[in-house]
Amino acid sequence: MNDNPISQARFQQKGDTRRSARVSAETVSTFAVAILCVVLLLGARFISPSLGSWSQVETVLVLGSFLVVLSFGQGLVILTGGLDLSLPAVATLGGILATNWVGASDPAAWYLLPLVLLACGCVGFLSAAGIVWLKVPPFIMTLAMSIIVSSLLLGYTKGTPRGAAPDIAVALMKGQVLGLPAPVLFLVAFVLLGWLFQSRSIYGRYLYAIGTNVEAARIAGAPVTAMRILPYVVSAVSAGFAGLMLVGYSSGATLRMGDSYLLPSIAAVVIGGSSILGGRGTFLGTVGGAILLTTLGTIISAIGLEFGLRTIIEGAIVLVALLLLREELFQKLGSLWR
Amino acid sequence: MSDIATAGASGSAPSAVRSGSAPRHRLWRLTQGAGLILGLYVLLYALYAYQQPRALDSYAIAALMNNTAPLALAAAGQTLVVLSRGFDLSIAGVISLTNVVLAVYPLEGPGGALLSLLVCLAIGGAVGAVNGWLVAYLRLQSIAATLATMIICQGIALVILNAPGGAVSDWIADELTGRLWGVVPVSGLVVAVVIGLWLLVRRTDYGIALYAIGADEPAAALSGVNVRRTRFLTFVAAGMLYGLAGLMLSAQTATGNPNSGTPLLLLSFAAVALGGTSLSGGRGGLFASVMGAATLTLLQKVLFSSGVSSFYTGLFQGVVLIVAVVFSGLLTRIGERK
Amino acid sequence: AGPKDGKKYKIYLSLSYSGNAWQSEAANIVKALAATPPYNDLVELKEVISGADPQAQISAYESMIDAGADGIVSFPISATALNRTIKRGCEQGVLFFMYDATVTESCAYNVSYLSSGFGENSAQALVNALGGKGKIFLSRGVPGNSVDQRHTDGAKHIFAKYPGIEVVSEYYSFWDDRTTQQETAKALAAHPDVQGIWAQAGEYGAIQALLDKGGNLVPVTGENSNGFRLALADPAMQAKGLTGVSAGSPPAQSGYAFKLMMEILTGKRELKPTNIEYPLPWVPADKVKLCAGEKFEDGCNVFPKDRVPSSFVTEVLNPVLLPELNIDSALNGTPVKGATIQPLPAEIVKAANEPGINCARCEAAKDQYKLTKVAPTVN
Amino acid sequence: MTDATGRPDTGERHLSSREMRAAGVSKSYGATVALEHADIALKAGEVHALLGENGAGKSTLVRIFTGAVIPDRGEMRLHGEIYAPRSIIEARKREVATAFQELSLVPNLSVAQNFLLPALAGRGSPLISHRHVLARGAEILERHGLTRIDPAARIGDLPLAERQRIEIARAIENAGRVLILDEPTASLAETDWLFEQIGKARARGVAILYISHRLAEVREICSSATVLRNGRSIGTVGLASASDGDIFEMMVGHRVEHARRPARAVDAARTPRLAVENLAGHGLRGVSLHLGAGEILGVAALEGQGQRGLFRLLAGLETPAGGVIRVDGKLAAYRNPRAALRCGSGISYLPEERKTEGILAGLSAATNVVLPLLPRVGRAGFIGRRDEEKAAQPSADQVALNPRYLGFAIGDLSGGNQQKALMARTLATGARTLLLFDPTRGVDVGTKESIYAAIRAFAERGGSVLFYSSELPEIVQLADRCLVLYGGQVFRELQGDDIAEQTLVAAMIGHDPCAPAARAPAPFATPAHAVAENAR
Ligand SMILES: Nc1ncnc2c1ncn2[C@@H]1O[C@H](COP(=O)(O)OP(=O)(O)OP(=O)(O)O)[C@@H](O)[C@H]1O
Ligand SMILES: Nc1ncnc2c1ncn2[C@@H]1O[C@H](COP(=O)(O)OP(=O)(O)OP(=O)(O)O)[C@@H](O)[C@H]1O
Ligand SMILES: O[C@@H]1[C@@H](O)[C@H](O)OC[C@H]1O
Ligand SMILES: [Mg+2]
Ligand SMILES: [Mg+2]
Repeated sequence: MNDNPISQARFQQKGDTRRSARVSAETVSTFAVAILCVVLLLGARFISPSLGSWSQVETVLVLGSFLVVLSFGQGLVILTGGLDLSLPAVATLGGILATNWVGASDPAAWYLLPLVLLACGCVGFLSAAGIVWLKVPPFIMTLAMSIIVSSLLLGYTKGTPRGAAPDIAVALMKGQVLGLPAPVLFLVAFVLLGWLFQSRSIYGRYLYAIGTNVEAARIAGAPVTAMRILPYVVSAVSAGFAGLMLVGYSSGATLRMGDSYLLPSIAAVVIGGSSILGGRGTFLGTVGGAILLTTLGTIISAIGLEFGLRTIIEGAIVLVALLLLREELFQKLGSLWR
Repeated sequence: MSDIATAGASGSAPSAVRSGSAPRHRLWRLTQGAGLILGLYVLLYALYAYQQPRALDSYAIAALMNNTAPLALAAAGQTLVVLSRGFDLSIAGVISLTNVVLAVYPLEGPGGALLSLLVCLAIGGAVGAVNGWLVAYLRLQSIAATLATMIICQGIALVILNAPGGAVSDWIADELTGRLWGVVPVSGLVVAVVIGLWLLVRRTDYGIALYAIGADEPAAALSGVNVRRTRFLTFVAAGMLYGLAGLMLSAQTATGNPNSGTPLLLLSFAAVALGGTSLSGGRGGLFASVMGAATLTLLQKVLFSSGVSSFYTGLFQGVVLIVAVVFSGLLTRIGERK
Repeated sequence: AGPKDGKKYKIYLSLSYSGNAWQSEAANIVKALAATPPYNDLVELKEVISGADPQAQISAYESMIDAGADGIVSFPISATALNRTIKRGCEQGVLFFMYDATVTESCAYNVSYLSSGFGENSAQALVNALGGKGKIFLSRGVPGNSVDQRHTDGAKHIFAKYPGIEVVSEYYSFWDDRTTQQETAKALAAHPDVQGIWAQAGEYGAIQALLDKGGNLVPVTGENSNGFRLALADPAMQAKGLTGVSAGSPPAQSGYAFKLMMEILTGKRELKPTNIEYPLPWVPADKVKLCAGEKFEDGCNVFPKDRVPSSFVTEVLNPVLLPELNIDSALNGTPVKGATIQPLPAEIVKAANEPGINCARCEAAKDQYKLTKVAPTVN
Repeated sequence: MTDATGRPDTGERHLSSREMRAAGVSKSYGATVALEHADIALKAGEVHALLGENGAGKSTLVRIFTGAVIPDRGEMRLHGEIYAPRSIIEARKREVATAFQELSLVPNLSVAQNFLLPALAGRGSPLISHRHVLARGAEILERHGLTRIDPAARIGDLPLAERQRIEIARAIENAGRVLILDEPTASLAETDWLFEQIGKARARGVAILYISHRLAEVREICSSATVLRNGRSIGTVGLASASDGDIFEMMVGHRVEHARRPARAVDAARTPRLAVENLAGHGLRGVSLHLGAGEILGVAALEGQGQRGLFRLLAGLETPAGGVIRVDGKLAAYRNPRAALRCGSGISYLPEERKTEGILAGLSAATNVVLPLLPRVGRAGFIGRRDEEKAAQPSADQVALNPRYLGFAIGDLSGGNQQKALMARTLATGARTLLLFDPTRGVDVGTKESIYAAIRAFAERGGSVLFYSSELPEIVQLADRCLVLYGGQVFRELQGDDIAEQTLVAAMIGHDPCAPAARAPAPFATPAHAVAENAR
């Protein structure tokens, strides 16, 4: 029947419009975030002449790198319809262990650091286990895990984290490679890998499938259990790594290192166009979200207003971003330009 | 309590089942309702009373109630939003905001108290309306929209009061934390009234609609339910409850603190989950969440009197949270199994 | 009141756990003192951590009172929220000793450096270092915290006198090195040409941010982290332009508070509830002196890099008030072998009124912000 | 214009005053034209069919009639007055109601509550009396001969068929003037109950719009039919005068011919691909069957005779309470579909509910097709759109799925194409045994033909197929052999040319020609349904 001219004609007309409508929805929202960042950066010049400079971009990228790494994991978890509230605690875990087990110039770092990440991974696995087998809602399981991990850390350090940052971590955050700050290059590499994993690997595909409809994915023969565990482990490992970066950046660990990143990590993902219900969103969007938030932070702090007003402005801009990046908006646009 | 009342208190759209399967029926109510959490609470209280004989004199009870009321009311509001399949982060902002307003503009005497009450409800209602508008009409994801409004409210709170201070009117501070005829704790009464209202609301068309949109929005819409209005009203009602929580918090601390709401944010979700309300909407109830909140505050007492090393209290809280949720989930599933 | 029929005094230590080294050092030395003879047989110490939530601390106090506490040593989370509970405790004969942060309830003892003018003195020192003019940052503590507010008011009172001083950026660093470093980095992006930084705890992060940027260092005033003091004394850093003074909040306050309370409980001292001032630590760059041993001896006031983390707060020891302690006590809460509790100097310094901070309905002194440590060298 | 029966508008005022007319109605979503130009007129007391391929615009028109979608252009008149509902409620006020294709019942509410949504509270007080609600619910069930259903039961606990009946009953309750049934039989195995209700409504003078892809039942109940193609109404015919061929041609644009597949004998000597011995649990009470290479084995049954259980057990979605499964002669104990795929020569399952168990809406059709074989598609774990589309191509061709669609989000495809994609998936897995549960539910003739062809070709290539169908003609056309399930057991097995609709119907209701007196239940269907309810 498909070779019937009439239906062919209809297929083309309908089909193609629908496809492009979709494509634009995803990519446009990613671009939109990027554009928003640039606009903010340039707009910043009006606040202070030395803003909008390359050096500010550098600062943004360095400070943003933590959030990007954290929201990569958060993004994967959200992609499967979950939520990871244990990120801050695990990041702290990573930082504390790195300083306690490894320390400054420890030759054993090459196998100790992987062990640190492994430990973090285990926490992620425990959360996943609770969610998959005990059927605890992700929100609660990860919340409980974070309470537990924090209290264990408190006990373990008796309140005073010791030790110094491993050289590798310091090099990663402070080093220079061919004239560029190492963290910036690292960020580029990480984004590339993250994108490959989420959008170009079979694992990414599975995660999208599960986030869309677990039951259908199971029936289709996807390795559902494994793929429901994976994001939490990855998320925990990347959180641990973020902890390592933080330690390298400020050459020392504190027990509240990760705290300030929880809500931003979620915000970055959502602003980046992902659905909190799972199944939709891209890592590039998330990166955009993270950079957007960091840029905002640097600019806000330069505004000479009292903290309260600054906070209001920050919230307002987040809101505006959300409104601008609404899915419907792009579908409307998508249909307008034809 | 009558059939309906329990069903009401317990939440889940009441579903009596043919007398044939009466046992299942009872189990169903138990699991769907506050039965489990109620049991846990009684158990903990017994333990507490055993360790701490003073626990039973009316002062201790009142003190505990005063301590519970703010979280209980906050959780009550959160429950409404969760039932409609949403998350509300603005809870932290609204409570801080009402608290600083009460501390900076204290209104003396019973009349002033009444006015203050209205102010709190107004503030909460207004923020709720904004959330409702953003989520129900502009279709923003609730977690994102309320994150933004939360930040903004925090900002406003800081503008009104940039450091702890101010004094809540004596009448509020004393009467709302006192006891009627030296026995009945007022804070307890306030919570009781809210539960009473809920029992009624549960039996209105709005109540049914709330559960309907939480479980299956498209179906509810095609069944003629006005989804947007229901969702909007839900956020408004929730906001008002946060306002009330703010009032009770102010009564207890008698002073203003621009960050006072923050600690209640995640706790409110923990309480909701402890009460067995499903975070994916459509199942659970307000009363159960109130009990969940009460359990969380009681837990502090029990852990204190059982002399757990303060480093590790978090460990216990986390574990209790998981165990309780696993249990209620288990029972629910048994209840649903044919 | 002696320990009733051989039973020990029930003492509770109630913390706000704010996560910085400061809090745990303060707690550790109390534990160490309680384990030092003769207190080890007199005292049964229990510690409770109440996060940053006043409600949790209220509940903790309630529990302690019901458990029949003799005394409560505490870092109060709020200056006013706890008052009602404290009042009830006093009525039941419980002694309340607050350290560092304070409460306005008059039946409690406040032991704090707050009235000792950290803000104004450090600000003046910075002004002097800058010769009365220059662009500066204010690195503050926790937004909406009264301690932070008091420090800042004092500082701004001074800066206001110098039109040449321009506060180009003011940000909150949550008394944490890492946050200070990040916030300072942000501010530097907008104002690379900053000439001085006035900081509260976390100051070492400000220096790291400056170093990250490459460029030169500038005068920095801050609190008492080991890292900061080492930096101040480091010739390389000085060559880059770093000067400043290390002052601010001493964790040692908790130990002082605890010993005062014990002396009252054991009847060695008569003292009605009042506000007691803890002297402001004051270590300008040229006064920084490395300690060879475990204690502050012959005027040394900072420890070697490999001995403690840079975030370690040095002013936890005090040769006069707390001779019993060494850094292990601060790091692990362990008593010093062979040490016994030494009596405190008889006289105490009464703290000035700080409305809303250490007294409820009271007037601030006219000379609230008078300088005690430095004199203006410019005007 | 001319109205439904082609008569000029003039005359018959009295009648036209009691009809529902739509003229030149159209609706587009962005650039997608859902409905281009539809004219239709429904007469009071008449059942009017709406026919068309998947995506022809039927549901859209329905949604417009019910106020769920607002048309871009066109005029509608109800009993003479302008009719332009802006919401479901407005439509109901005008006594127009629909039983939707994707059911519109709320799972966590009781049957009674669903009946009365959105206004459960009676006139007087804002408070709902639950007893009152239950009573009214019971009444309604009574009125539609559904007394076996408990008005207090949660919708979510009821089997699909009962849900569909309740959806229909609710629509009838609210439809004083116009009743719209969008594919009401999609999950009903027998039509008697439905037609009885339609009869009553018709008698009350309700105008009824009936949408179905099953021409047989359309002929049985409808007097005239309007055909939609590509969003245009291309005409209205009296069903008496039009042959199936004519109608199909109007729908698809070309003739479709049916040919029964010559039954092929499978030599019993070779070990069967799939052998099952008294499988029990999930509605089964000891079922044994064997499926040979190259064989197409049909399963016929009324709703809820255990067929669902049988397929889900074989697919590895449920675990049997008893009995053994052999694949290629070897004992098999797989616990999930993934394992089933890898078991022996492989077992692949096409699920029952396309929208909830089948498609992954947001993902491209290609991804949906290759999901089971991703590892084979990817290069060292990496994969791109192209790879997927290339890998999906062959099996897409087998079901004649237009390759253009491979790049679309499957959710945007019409149900027919969605179904083709899912069929392509089961083929793509490379499994030699297919379990197809109602493979052509709610898809149009053209799509059906493509799917049949694919199934036959697969069997020709030596593949084995076990399929259940709610449409007897389908079984008659496809099956080499047929099992009739009744009350969770294999009630009869039919070979080759014995597979005829009459025989099947008889067997499905437990009527055994050999032993007439034996266990032939008297009234049609009802007992079977009694079983159905308990079976689940
Ligand atoms: N929500 C929508 N967004 C965009 N296009 C739509 C939407 N709904 C329908 N369409 C378009 O309208 C066409 C007709 O859809 P409709 O559901 O009416 O088909 P149908 O005749 O009901 O098909 P079926 O027989 O499978 O039910 C679709 O093919 C699609 O192109
Ligand atoms: N976002 C969209 N863009 C374009 N078309 C869409 C979109 N969503 C749905 N459609 C179209 O709307 C129709 C959905 O209609 P509906 O689901 O009622 O029936 P169907 O899926 O077409 O077929 P079936 O009767 O088998 O269910 C599909 O034909 C699909 O092509
Ligand atoms: O007084 C402050 C103290 O409370 C905080 O913990 O550390 C920094 C000090 O300024
Ligand atoms: Mg349709
Ligand atoms: Mg359809």
